[in-house]
Amino acid sequence: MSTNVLLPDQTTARVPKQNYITKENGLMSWLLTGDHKRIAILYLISLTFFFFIGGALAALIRLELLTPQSDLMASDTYNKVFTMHGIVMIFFFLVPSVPATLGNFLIPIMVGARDLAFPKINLLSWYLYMAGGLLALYAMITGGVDTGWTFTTPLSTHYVNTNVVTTGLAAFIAGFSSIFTGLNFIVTIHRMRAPGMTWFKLPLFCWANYAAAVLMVLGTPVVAIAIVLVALERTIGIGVFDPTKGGDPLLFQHLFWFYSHPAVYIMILPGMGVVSEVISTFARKRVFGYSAVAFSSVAIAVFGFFVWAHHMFIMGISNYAALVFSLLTMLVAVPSAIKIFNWTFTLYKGSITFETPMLYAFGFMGLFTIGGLTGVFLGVSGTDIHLTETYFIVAHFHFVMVGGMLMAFLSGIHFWWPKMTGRMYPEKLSQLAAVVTFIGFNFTFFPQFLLGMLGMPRRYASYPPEFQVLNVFSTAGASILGVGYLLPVLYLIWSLKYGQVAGDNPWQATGLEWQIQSPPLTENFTEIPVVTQDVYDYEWLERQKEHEVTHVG
Amino acid sequence: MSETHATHEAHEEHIVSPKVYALIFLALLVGTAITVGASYIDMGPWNPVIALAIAVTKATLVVLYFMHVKYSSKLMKLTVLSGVFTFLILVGMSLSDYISRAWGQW
Amino acid sequence: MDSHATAHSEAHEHPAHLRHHFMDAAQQKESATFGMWLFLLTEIMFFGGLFTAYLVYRNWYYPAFVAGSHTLDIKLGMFNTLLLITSSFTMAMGVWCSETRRKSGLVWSLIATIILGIGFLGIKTIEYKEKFELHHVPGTSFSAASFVNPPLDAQGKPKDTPLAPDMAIHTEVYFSLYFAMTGMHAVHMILGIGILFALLYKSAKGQYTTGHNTTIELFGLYWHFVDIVWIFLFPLLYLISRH
Amino acid sequence: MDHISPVLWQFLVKWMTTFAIIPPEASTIAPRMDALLVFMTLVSIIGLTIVALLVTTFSVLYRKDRNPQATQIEGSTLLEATWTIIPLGLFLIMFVWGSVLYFRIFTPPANAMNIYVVGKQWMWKAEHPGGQHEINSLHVPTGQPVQLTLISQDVFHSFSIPAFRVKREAIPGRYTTVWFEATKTGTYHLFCTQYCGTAHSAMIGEVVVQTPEDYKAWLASSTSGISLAQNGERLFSSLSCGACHNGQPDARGPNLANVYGSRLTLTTGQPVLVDEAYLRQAILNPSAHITQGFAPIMPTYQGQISEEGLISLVEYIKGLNSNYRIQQTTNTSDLLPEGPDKPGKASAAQGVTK
Repeated sequence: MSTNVLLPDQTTARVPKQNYITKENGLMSWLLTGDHKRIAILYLISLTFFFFIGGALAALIRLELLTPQSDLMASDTYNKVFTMHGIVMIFFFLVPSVPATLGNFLIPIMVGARDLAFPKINLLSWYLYMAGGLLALYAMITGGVDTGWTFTTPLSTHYVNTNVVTTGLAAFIAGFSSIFTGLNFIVTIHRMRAPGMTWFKLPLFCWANYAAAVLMVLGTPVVAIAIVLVALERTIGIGVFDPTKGGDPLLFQHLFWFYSHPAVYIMILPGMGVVSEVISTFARKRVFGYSAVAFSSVAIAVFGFFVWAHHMFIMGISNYAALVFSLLTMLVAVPSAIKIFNWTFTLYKGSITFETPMLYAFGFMGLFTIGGLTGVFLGVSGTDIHLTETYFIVAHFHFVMVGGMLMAFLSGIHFWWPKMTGRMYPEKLSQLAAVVTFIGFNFTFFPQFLLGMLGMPRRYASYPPEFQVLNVFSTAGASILGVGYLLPVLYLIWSLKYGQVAGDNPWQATGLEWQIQSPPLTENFTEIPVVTQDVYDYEWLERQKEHEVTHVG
Repeated sequence: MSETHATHEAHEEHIVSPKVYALIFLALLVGTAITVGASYIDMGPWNPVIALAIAVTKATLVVLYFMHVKYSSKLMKLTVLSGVFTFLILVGMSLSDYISRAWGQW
Repeated sequence: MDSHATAHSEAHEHPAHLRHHFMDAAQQKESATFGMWLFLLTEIMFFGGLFTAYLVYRNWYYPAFVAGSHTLDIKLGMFNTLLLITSSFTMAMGVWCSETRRKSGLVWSLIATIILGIGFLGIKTIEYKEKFELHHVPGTSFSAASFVNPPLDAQGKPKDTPLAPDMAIHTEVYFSLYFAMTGMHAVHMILGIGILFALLYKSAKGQYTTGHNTTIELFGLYWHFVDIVWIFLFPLLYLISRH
Repeated sequence: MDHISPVLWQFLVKWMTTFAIIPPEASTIAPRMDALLVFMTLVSIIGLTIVALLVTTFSVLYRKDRNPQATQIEGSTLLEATWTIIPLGLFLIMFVWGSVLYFRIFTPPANAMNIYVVGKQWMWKAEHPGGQHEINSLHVPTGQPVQLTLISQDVFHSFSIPAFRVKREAIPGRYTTVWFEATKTGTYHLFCTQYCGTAHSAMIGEVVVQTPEDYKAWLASSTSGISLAQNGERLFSSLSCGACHNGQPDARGPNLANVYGSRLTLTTGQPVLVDEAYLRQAILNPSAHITQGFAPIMPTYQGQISEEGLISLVEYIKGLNSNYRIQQTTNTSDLLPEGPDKPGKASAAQGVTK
């Protein structure tokens, strides 16, 4: 099969001596850096660390569910394990995943700037992230927390005896980290674009991250105050959510989901941005309906704020409110459908190659479509009654978050790996990993849809024996999935030293980031570019190449 | 080129004179006095409405003059408005549940 | 809508305060102000959660909110409002002084702002102390007794309409919100005063009056925002049904 | 779906239950829920197939080997409008269908028999009107609409019966309701689906659906000797409710006979419908629920009555249809337990309250 990759002659090619990695040496030069690319690397390393902690917890969950009895762990331990799995994966992996690594690395370069608007705040956000993450781990080691990641009152305020306040504080701190990241992105995209870089010349990755950043900035503080009130209720006993004092526990749910529903868009939107870039590059074609895809990101962000109460359909909100929130939920499903079809038609009359990032992107499209469509099952208030709080919902959000977001993340990591490190990953091995991940994923989570249909409740340490067959399938799949996730870590580290030299533009992509050396210089551009070409302008790229050839020739 | 020119104008340091500040300060003082005064008059359901209307007016004055939004770019104005908008979504959509709970047996 | 990026950097010398990744000082300043505003949006939403809770419970437990509100000293509240508005004014004057490069004016404005801010917190402390003495602080020591049997005034008449016990216990919700809202506001004030001291120190050394006054302006935005929060808190907490 | 071809539908359901794709259908709601689920699944599969087919076809047709040069296309407003409007239309159909179902599940019919369910960490306690209590199990008859009135004593719980396709959260401090009409006898799962702490996964039980005759027999065999209303009557007396609510013209409290199901006006001028939730609130927070024309003198009973006691009182007041009964209660401080209420009588009493 032919490929799109164009590498320099390996006998003579070298990774440029001058780049952001070699600029300075020593640990302090990393820990005190203001360089968005170095901060992205810091994030990448720490995110991977937290991902594998969350993954280990997931493995424990799946092992426990291998048998109907709670025999591997007591239900108490199991509760702590799934709570920490949720908290680590959501607050310390999914929310920051693409924005904090790829976004940090690429957004300034994509808009043609030397750095994000506020480098120090960017660094601060990493420190906050680490502080939050380590605090959460500390809470886990010193007794854990068993409220579920949703901190539902009055369970979290009065009925558990675990480290709720510490974990809440960890989530609070991590929240500020994500606020600062979002704030930085918005200002950078508004204010730091290179001459000629108009809004409609921005790569879709920027649009998607911009939309996610808006959600981060406007949503996160609401969950912050909700957590503060929970902490105050636990420590000094104020009575805002306490039903015995006249408070309404549902109010906590309102405040919590006001952030936590948009949070799923914070998690998925940047992934959609990655997929737009990857599909365009490997189809060698402009994204079909660029502005529709761009605006659908914004639409998801805006509508995302109107739908939170669909998490509470059976929790005692008024039926009329359920009606309204259900209708609005249907509306937010449409932009996602638009994106899927636009990506599909980007392939039409393209010139498609199937490198690893593209395989992951295909995986994303398939799994996200399933995840999105099953989301409609839960957004329709009637079917929600049967399916909510069961394994159906677990399967649904894992299809979106793991099948969607993690696929997109891996796609993006592979796609920009040559840019970040100057070296290629091993292609065949990584294609294998992509396929293994896809198969393992479906094995793990598809049975959970059936379990949910049958009514198996989530967060159960033990379950009726008739559900065992499907649970065994799921656990077996999880072990395949584990291999799929471990492989990239190994070969990506290997490639740091032994990978082929990538050159500036191995994929022959059009983004500004591909027109500079890899790895980039600390200041990104020797001279701020003046953007004349259109976005995803492959003809312009061809002309550039011809121009270079005639120049050299 | 006109675009460039427009942005340059936005960057022109607009220094608000102390006179304007003093005027706004006075208005805020008067506003406070009216709020307190109005709270002693029985206007039924209009009391909180009046109090909030005055508070909104005072806040708007602070935002426009003390915080220079009146002299800032369109982007800043939109930013402030989007913040207020999201705030209203939070309050309004939450209250929609609480208000409609009282309608029926649900 | 926004064409800033086309503003090209011409050949001009870079002042010391211009960070390398900005094209010119104007871009840097615009970015900083915009960033500060975005931060203030997060603050709006942060307090937004509290305001939502307030509105819900005010509708549910109106008599308890009235009674709770009546225990607050309207004079102290109003005086505090005046202090805060004045401090906003002095802060605005500070910004003006730094724009027009008046060093001593800036220093004195900051000092005035600090004094007014501390004055506000002092009065708040007096109010909090009274709440402690009356057992109106939510938690284990809370007692709604004074709402069921209001203290008598000089004529031997109850100072306020007595509440039924079941409604009286809901005053705890009012005071929970009172302490959460004013407490969060006070935390913002304390942080602000801390920063003010740092700014005072630096401006006494001559910074911010050399043409680069972004820091002062940004802090001004923050301080005015804290003022705005109080502008809403005052009528909502102190002035419920005072007639 | 089940309206179009009952035979086909039965075949489909049989197939799906045999292969354990759906739980057994044991209530009148279940086929309606499944019809919508099948419709949505079909739409989803078709949508997914379209996307998958297109991606595969394009990948084959336009792979680089076959098509070395891409043709640049801006987009197509017409196409984009198509895949905006068609999904939107489908989603709206699902929304309307789903909402109808939602309102049906959460709107109990007037003739439903009421069973109270109290959730606490970590068990379900069901209280039948006749005074039968059960823990972690629920006996219901077929062919009779059953309304569950749920409340929690501590944290959120969720009462889920997959075979009936109904689920409702039990909330601390407030009644919620759900209803079903069982159609098939058998034993089905009962789950708590809202995470509620350590032994969440042990908060399961069974729903036993019996024929009306078997159910009657079960009621008779598991009676505690005193019905909910009788227990409520005892409480009414021991709490001296009758001192004010005595039904006399000069009574200090409003007359409670036939109050259930009526519309009252409060002193605030607000009209209210007297239902279980209102009665419960009026006992716990009387001052906010003063009927027009009465003084706010009723003390609160918060902390003095358990949720079970409240249920009994509510059930007693619901059944009150004459002042004579109250006066009897007031006069006799020490009540002789009567024979167990027959279920038929209990449900008849509910009908009378209108």
